[in-house]
Amino acid sequence: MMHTLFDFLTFTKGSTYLVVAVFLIAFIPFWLFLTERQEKQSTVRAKKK
Amino acid sequence: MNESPSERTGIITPFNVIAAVILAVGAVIILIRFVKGLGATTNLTHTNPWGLWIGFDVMTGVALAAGGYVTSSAVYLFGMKEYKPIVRPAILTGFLGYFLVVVGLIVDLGRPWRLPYPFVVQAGPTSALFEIALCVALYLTTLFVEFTPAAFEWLGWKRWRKVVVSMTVALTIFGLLLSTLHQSTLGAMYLATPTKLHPLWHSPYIPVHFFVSSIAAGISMVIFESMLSHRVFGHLVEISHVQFDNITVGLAKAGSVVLAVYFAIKVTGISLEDKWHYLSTPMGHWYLLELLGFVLLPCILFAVGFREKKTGLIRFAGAWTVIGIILNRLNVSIIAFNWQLPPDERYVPHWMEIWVTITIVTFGVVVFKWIVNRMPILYEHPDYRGMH
Amino acid sequence: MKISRRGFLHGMAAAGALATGTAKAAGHRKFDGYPGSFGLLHDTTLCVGCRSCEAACREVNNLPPVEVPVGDKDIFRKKRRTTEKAYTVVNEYRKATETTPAVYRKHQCMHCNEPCCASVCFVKAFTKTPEGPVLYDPDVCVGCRYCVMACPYYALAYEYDDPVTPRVVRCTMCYPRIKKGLNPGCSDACPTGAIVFGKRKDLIKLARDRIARFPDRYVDHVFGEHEFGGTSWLTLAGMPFGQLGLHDGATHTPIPEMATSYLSVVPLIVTIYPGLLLGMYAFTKRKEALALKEKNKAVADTLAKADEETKKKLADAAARAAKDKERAVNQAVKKAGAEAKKAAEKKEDEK
Amino acid sequence: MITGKRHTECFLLCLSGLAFLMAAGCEYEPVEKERQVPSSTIVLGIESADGEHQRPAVEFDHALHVKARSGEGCGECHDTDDDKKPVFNLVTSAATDDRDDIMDMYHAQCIGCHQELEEEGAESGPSECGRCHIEQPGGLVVRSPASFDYSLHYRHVKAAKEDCGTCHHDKDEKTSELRYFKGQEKSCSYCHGEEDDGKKLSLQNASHRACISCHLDNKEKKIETGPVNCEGCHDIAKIMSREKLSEFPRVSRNQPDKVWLYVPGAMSKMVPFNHELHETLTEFCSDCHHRDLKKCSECHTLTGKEDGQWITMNEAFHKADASSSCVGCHKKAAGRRECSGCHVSLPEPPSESLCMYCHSGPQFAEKPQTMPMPALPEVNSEALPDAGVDFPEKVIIDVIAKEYGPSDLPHGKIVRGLYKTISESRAARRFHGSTGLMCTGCHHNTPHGTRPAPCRSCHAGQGDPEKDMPGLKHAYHRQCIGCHQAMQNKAQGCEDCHKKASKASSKEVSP
Repeated sequence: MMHTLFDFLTFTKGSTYLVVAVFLIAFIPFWLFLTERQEKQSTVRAKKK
Repeated sequence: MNESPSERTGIITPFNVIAAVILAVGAVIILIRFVKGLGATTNLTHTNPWGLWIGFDVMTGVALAAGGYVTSSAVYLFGMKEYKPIVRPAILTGFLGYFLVVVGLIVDLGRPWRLPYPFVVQAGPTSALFEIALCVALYLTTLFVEFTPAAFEWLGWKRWRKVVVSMTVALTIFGLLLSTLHQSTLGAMYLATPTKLHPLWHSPYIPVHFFVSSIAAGISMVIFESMLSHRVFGHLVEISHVQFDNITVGLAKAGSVVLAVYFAIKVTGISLEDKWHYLSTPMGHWYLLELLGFVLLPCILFAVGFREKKTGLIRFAGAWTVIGIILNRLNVSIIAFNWQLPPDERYVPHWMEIWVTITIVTFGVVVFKWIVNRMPILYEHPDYRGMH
Repeated sequence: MKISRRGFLHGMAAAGALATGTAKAAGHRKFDGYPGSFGLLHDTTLCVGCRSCEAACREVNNLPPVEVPVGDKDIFRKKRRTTEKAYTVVNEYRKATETTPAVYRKHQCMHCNEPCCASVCFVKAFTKTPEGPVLYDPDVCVGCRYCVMACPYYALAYEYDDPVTPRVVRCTMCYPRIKKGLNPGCSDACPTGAIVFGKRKDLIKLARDRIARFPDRYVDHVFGEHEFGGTSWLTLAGMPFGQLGLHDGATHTPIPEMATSYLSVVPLIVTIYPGLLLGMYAFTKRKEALALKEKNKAVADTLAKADEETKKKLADAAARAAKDKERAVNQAVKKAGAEAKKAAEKKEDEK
Repeated sequence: MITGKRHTECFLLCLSGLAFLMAAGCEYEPVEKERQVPSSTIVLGIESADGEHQRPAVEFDHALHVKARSGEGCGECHDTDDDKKPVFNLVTSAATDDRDDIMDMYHAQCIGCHQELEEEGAESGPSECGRCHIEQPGGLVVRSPASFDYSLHYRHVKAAKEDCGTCHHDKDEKTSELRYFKGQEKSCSYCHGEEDDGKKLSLQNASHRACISCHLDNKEKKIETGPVNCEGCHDIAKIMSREKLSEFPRVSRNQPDKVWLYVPGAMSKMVPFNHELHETLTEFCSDCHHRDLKKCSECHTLTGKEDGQWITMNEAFHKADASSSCVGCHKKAAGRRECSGCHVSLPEPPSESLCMYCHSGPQFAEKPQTMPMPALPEVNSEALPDAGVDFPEKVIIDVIAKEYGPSDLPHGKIVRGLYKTISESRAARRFHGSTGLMCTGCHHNTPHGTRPAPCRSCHAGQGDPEKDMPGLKHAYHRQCIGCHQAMQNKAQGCEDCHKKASKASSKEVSP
């Protein structure tokens, strides 16, 4: 049970830092997964030419 | 290419001599500071715990080092390829800038050797300073990595260079993200002092003020710094004067717009809290001087310079804006801070503080010179022409 | 060294232990501070400016004794503030007149319920104890002095002359003594009981009661009940608090709330930027790609056009050639026929 | 010789340096003393709508002009009524109230006159703008209201040969003309207020007209009379130095000597009120009665009436911070330096036991036709006991002597001082019942006549924050210093009562 706003802020702000860090890192594999095929196709197209 | 006149004429040049003197004395002062404590070298008091070293070296330093993220994101994210030639010098200035910020911090901190504590010992996530420390640490690394290609080209490590260059976009995005955060949070630090900072400068908008002004600072710094390096290292520059002037003019357009926006949000901030009546007070006049003389005026100068394609005027406006940003940061951190206290309780920097600040800046210039004289900063390395 | 016990994000860990309550701890939630925490009430109408509290404070904190002897009023000619050698100072805010006595106020760390110093510290060196005092931990302090700079009461001091182990120094509300069940040094020393130690809630009642009983002696306000979220030190006065070096009409919003307000934008930026910027990047890239395609197409078309024309030319040429040939053949046939006829007529004539 | 010179130089240098430091050290507070403008100077200047003056206001030295034109008579500047008598209206309150018209009027009057005189070659005043409209820091006109107290009133009664109609008049509702109504005299302010519509004059114009013209007439008739210039009535020094009759009959306006204060419907005991006595304690009727001389209860009913600005009877009599309520006035009296020592520590509201000091009469739902005259007994203070165990001359307080030595309290001296004050004041005697109550000033909660218990019997150790009961040390210091502060006794420092002790003795002696 928290009694001061300060404790509450420490908890929320701290945990939020961890959460966003996770998201920030997770974004890279996500982007790669998203664009993987597209990259391939473009390279294929390039080969055809 | 690696041969430069300054070296040909040997180590004894007026610049080197002056720099050497400044650095020598500075080193002694810094030594005193670490042996006898802050009290011996600064005018810091319990009432004014932050002086020139925070107000200038950190606050202003960070703002003026904004050129790196501004130019790199312009070129690599928004595809303004024509500005490519200024990215590397900008990134180098940025990197050095942040490096000097850390140096200044180390001199100012009570126990600098504990600098990593917030990350390895105990975190204070509610503090704006925690966020800034985190961002600056990461961004310094980012800038370093962004800078390495130049070094690798100089050293001729092709494979390493390739790896880094492939990460350019990711690095740029990360850099822009971090810069947005800590540039604005520097302002947010003063949200904690509603009773001490003059109402005209203290505003819920202050983080935005700081961020937007940092963009203006970045652009003006690039104009300013590129002008200087073209004066000093003209022999290294290979892009034509026409191309260089076009870049300057383009920057002027951007600078004008950013300053206009900055001016707008500043005024909006006043209206937001109905602080008009403060404008008629002495502090208000000082504020107006900053707002009209160092935001609106350069904004107009940039605009005119862009319309008339007057690079001279633009460069002047650039320098003027830089002064304006310095003034703003000093206002927030020193001049408008504790404004309500009687004169004998206000802070005036000690000459040693000023000297150390000058020392740090000089140190930066020397390193910049050294690097520019060796690495492909102002010119493209022949082996990699037209790549990346 | 305590550090070994601590780990990264110790702060969150600590808060995490309290996570049971956090389900309720939403934005709308009001925090009332630790129940039964202690406080001190300073009644400036009873203070006679003898500075016994200063002397006692220095004694219990093992600080050098007061330079100017207790009771010497000359010291009030200059306004003083707390330093690393004086955790508390008494200042004179109104000179004595023929009819009215002088007004003094004791100043020291107010021990906020929501400490500003704690919220700005990036190593969480400050903690608000359930007993009331705000404690400082020199073992983690990096010496950035943001706390000293941010304190709205100018109550914190710093050891500028110590090059190796400089500390932030301030009144500790005599935490060790409280733990021992003793009163803070100053409240014990006060000759007129102008400093009362007790449960904060009781002290507020006490203060209100005094205001009710002596309406023309007090300003109807207890400073520190709500200012910036409230403080452990409460002040009663017979004149406006603004004239006592305190904030008149200060907001009730805790400074930590204002100071951290912007930090809630940080996670947004971190989560939105990558997507947004990559989007923009992709956008520019796409524009470039399109531009490239356009160019290629244009080239292809021109090429195709050129090639058509040449074909046509060839075809015509061929046709013309064929016609000439035919004509030539016919002429040849006719010629042959005529000659044959002649030859035949010649044959009949010989017979 | 030279060295000597050096030394003096150095010394002077140090001295100046020290002086500078001290100057820097001292808290500077703005000590701009407001320029005082004498009561005989009239500040002429009407602010425009936006509160602006085109030029600084003119400070018109009335006394100077009176002196300069004494031969001409007041009519030269002031308007005169039908029978050529000057009426002392302020010119600003003349026909128009349009700013420009008034301004023109002044300019015409002043400059015109000045120029005429100049042409005549007589000594004259300026006619250039800047010499009347002088730029200077705004001053404070020290002009106190003319105070027409009982003594002055009686002097006028005598002068008017008991003919009240000389000054007092009222409007006849039927004929709607002014005439005198015997026994219904009111104060001027009952009718004459701020406003001045040609017919009903403002208080200022009315009194100036009435008083000054009368005084002027007497002057002509060479009869000793009152002042005709500003400072005569409005200069505080003159007012204070005015001869005050020591003995003079009461203002007689058929008011009672003694009266029962009774409000219809009030259930509280009636209050016997000595009207006669209070007349001697006040300066004007309006100290209690506001404008007219009605009974309090006519406007201040149980629930309040509009005429009484909704102030209820209860508030009217008991409001502690009102100047004209009983309690308020008594409280003010008790706040005098010589009383404040004890009274400053009396909490608000006072304990119920005090009600009976006033509410000592009978209690009726309906006021009976016949009531006995209220009896207000004269209380005489009983003599002090002889010094002894029950009334110690000196008390040595050393129960808690530690770093400070014992303090000997001049008990006898203090008590005799208070006794003198009380026994000299009728009200004090009345309300302290007897000198016995005096002791409770310090020995609070001690029944009268019993020997006070030692302070420490209640004020033990650290005291009790719950009940706001100070500990022994706190009790002593608060009682003594608090009283000394209130009574402006200079003994307020530590060393004034007890010396720093070398060897602390803590022998128990009952204080």
